[in-house]
Amino acid sequence: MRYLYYPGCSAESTGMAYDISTRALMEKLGVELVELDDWNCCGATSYFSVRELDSFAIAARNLAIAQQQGDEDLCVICNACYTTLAKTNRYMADSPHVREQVQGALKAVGRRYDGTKPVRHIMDVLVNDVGLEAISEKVARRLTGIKVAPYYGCQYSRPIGSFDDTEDPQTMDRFFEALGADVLTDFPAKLKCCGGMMMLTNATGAVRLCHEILKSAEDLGADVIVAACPLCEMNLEGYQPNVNKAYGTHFHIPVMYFTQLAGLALGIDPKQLAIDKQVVSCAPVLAAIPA
Amino acid sequence: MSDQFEPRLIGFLCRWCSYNGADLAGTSRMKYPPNLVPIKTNCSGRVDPTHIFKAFAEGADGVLIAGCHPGDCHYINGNYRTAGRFPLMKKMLEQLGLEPGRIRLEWVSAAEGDKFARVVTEFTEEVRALGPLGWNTRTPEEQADAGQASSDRVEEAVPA
Amino acid sequence: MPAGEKIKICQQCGTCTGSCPTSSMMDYGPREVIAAFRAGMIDKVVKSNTIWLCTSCYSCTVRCPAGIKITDLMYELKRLGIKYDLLPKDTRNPAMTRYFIDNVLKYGRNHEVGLMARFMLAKDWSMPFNFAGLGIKLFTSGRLPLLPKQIRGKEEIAKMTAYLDAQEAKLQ
Amino acid sequence: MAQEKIGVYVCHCGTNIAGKVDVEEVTRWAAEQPNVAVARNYKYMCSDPGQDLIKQDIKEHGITRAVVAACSPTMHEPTFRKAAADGGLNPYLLQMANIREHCSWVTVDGEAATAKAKRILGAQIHRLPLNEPLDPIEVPVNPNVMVVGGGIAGIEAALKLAQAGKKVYLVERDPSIGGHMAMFDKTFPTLDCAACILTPKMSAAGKEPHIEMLAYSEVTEVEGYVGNFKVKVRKKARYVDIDTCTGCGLCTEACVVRKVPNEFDRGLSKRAAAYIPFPQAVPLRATIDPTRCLTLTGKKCKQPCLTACGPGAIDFDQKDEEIEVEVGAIIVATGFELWDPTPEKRYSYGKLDNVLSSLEFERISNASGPTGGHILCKNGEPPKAVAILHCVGSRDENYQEFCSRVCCMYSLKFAHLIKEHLPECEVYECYIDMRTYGKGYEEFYKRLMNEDVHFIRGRAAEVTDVGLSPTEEGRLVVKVEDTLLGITRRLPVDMVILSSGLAPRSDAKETAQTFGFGCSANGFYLERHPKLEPVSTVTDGIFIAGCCQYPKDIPDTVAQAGAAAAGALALVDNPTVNVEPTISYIDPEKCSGCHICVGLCPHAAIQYNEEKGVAEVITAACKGCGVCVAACASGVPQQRGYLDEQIFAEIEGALAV
Repeated sequence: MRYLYYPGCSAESTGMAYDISTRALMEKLGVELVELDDWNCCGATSYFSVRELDSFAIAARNLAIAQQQGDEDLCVICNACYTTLAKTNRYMADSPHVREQVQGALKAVGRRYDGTKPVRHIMDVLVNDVGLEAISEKVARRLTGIKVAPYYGCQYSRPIGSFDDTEDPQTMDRFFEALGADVLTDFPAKLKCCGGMMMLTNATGAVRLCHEILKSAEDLGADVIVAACPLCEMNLEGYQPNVNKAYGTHFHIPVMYFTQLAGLALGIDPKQLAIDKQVVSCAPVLAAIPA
Repeated sequence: MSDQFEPRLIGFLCRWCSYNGADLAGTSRMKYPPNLVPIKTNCSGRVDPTHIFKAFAEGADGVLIAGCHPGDCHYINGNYRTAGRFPLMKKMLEQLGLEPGRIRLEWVSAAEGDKFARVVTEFTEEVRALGPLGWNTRTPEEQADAGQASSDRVEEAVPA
Repeated sequence: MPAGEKIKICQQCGTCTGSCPTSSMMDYGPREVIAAFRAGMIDKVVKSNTIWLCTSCYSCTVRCPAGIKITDLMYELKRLGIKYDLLPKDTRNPAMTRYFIDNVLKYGRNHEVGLMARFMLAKDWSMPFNFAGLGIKLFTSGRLPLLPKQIRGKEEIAKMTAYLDAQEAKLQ
Repeated sequence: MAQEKIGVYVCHCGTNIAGKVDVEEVTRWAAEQPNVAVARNYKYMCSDPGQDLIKQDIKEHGITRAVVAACSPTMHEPTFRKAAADGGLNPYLLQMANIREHCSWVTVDGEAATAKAKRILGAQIHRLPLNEPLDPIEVPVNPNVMVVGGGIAGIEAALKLAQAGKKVYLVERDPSIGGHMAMFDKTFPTLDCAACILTPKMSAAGKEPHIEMLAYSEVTEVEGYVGNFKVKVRKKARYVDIDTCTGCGLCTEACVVRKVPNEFDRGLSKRAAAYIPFPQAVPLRATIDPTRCLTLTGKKCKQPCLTACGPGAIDFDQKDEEIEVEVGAIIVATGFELWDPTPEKRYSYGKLDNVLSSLEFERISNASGPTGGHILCKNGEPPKAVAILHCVGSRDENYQEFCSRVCCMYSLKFAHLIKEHLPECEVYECYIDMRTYGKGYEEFYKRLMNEDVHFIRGRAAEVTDVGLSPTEEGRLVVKVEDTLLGITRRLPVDMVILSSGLAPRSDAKETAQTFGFGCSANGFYLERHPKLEPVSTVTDGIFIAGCCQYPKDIPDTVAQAGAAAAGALALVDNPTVNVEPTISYIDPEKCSGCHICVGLCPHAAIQYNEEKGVAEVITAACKGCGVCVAACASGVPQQRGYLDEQIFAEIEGALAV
């Protein structure tokens, strides 16, 4: 199994643990990730604010490279990158105007994209290609008794919903069940917004949103929150002190990339999963995983 | 109106579904190009190849056959006969040097006025793009070319 | 905007505003934005804080019974705001957007440290102190590299943008 | 061909045609066409003076053919053919040219419309000389009627027909008639008890000697044509002899399988495998559920029901039985399904307790329901606050785009019932638009306002059990924008009622195909004309009534049932009916006996005559599709009214302009 791999900008800074643990996990599962050559920023949400076509063109440069580089699907780890790239495909298919303009812009820099490169979220690849059974067979340390709150984040299945439901996604639940965890399947905040980029522009509002998610996880007795997006992970983890200050709470909940926790279950060394880079200590989780 | 080419189209409409669908397009005041003249038959299964040849011979540039959706036929399965016959008719016309895009089969129910209007609009534009049939003015070579050149790109339009 | 005409069939049901995680902080909820749009009073909403509080969570878009792509509409309004310089005074978001884009134009990728630093220095002197605790932790764990990565094809970004500028000019 | 004299009549239809098509020009042009003797135009051809023009011209100008260029033949062809007949012309010598629906209404440009009108009219002018006089075929009519569906619509239609002395077969899929109405508690806006007004009708239908009740039965096949339908009905095995069973219920008490979700209570209560669906069931007979009964599923059972049954009515060897019934008309009244709110996941239906569908609440508020008519939450406590969410799955591009008409009113009824049972309970109605269009409905809405129900104009965004404050903890919270205030509210409640729309039955499409009519885009059965023939279908002799046509309230359903019964009666009360003579015939001189048409005929109307070595059309069985005509390699079968040369002539005419 082989995929082209798009790490996204966060993988080079705040979200580097996501990238590191993804590579380790996929290697363990025998999945080859070939990093997309000279990829650029997907454009994220900010770019849509300048000119819609710019954002599609910038995203499409990556897809054009992917088309040239190989026949494999393009695997993406960040929710926002995933949605931006998948949305570009969707709009190029739906709107002849978008298609024409984007293809024109690519042509101006000597690139070509036909609009057909499948963009896949890493969870989609794990659940639907690798398969839960195969993953379950490779478990070295079952996550028995670990209460996992699966936090999907907004752009995991919204707005496209191609591999999971837009209102009640299930893939991450099933994934951690396969690893033996005690999944909090009814985690009601699984899709609530963490505030995203608002953390820098309107901290009060973002802190309020994080509070709702953290409280929901704590009420259910979560041992760890797992995330599938660098921005979500950073907001939920990094701003717990701010939430505590604003709401008089005492949250100290470990937050991990889902690839990190999965890596532990498959017996990968915590160092290889960059677990030491987490802001809230994950020691209690590490200690709780049965040997 | 501009002096662009106005194709002349004949549409065989089954009485129970498509004719009523066309009526509904009218009742709902949907607008579509005036190029197609409907001819009513009881069932799309009544339309036989000679009707289509006749239409082309009389100067039509395109022929539409519209019937009930599969399973909805007033006569149980008349439209399946049409569907079965259609690819053969198309093939024959192709051999005669006709672009396959000049003949079209569609399922239009009595509730699908919007679909009827859309089909006529699309079909008019497609045949307009093909240009006049000129059945009698082309050389045999030209006719063969027309059938050949267009067969690839229109093949996918055959209803399953 | 693809499928933009859908706003004509908005029935003002409020599902979008009710679903929006940040609507309570907005001057106008998404429903009111659509109402204003239809009433020809876009300037009113563009100047408000509303569109800059949209986090692109797409809750409204997936729930809208009229199939309106409300998140895309918010982007459209952000674009109008930037283009005609109709920005609310107390919102930091437009600046953030600007810095982000400069980043991508310059390096081809987003350099988070640079982004945060420029943003904080320019917009809010107090912020580094609020976030100092986290920043230090991120630095010490190596999660905030100081030097930006650059891509080889970074000039392609500017070229594509220039191409689209020219196309837009041609259309107008 | 002798020289024919054609009369052409171009209708203005007020401005419907004349506003777009230059009728004077079309008339002038028509007068110049071959064989045309008279060409006129008139403001309203369908009016009496308009029709008289045709009659006069037949007498005074001796016209032998006529064409009316007006609306669709589905509208007025019978009108004008009758006028021709009255004037002494064979009705099949008159054709219509549809220059309204197919021309003036759909064309933007007036000149283009005028040109198209000429082509449409030209086709008919060309064909007319080839028309032959035809005589309608008179067929006998079976006086019996079948009504399919035993809800309020079917019951009402069956009773009306029985009163007129007609034999009625009433087919119901479930073990008892009654349909959805039997599940309701009260009916809006008068608050009549549903059972009080329905059960007398159910019992009358059960006792009526003219009604043969085929409960627990389904129609599997319909053959034939107007006045002469042959319907196959599968009577499902009840495993109880319906004549011997007294409906005493002892088998139900004795049955050891007790945990079957009770459909009648929407699964909120349990029933036994041997059961009577509800106390007022008609026929009041037991049924044994073959999917749950231990004996019938091949498991061990001591069969206490056999011992309990005094008359010995239980028969485990009973088999499904197929019968064939002959009727002259059919009324299809198969009703609706409540839209299942499960896909609307944000409302947590099926996930959170006390989020109820509207039919579940009907049962909870019903005295014969699972809580004995007490409005209670799952924990047995009465709710302190209830939210009723309108338009669930309705007016929504993701689900059903249409408005179901009844939900606003039944939601108001619910609010009233809650206030009546629990005066202290807070009731919130979250609505987009309040639609109270019927007699006494707006007054009912006002009454509810006076009863202090909270009306919140906004469609609920979501239902959650995550409380953010002490008043929300442990309860349900409805998030909704109050659009009149522009504020998003969180309503802490104990019960949420989802006012789902009415949906077409999941098998509506197949049922429609069985009976030979179509469905509208929204999935409900398609009526022949939305205004003037709301209970007829494209198939003569088959009528529709009630919610299978579109969501409607009980008054409208009953009215439609009456209309369908009248339509059926108007047909079966005659000894004969005329059917279209446009059927096929085979010239034995030309037929080579190749058999191709025999196998293709969808109605088995062509048989092979071994003796003569030719195929023959059975006149009574042919429905006139023309498939045989198109299939024959030598063009031997021909269809009257649609002869090849007539179609050719139409093509020529259409392309001659």
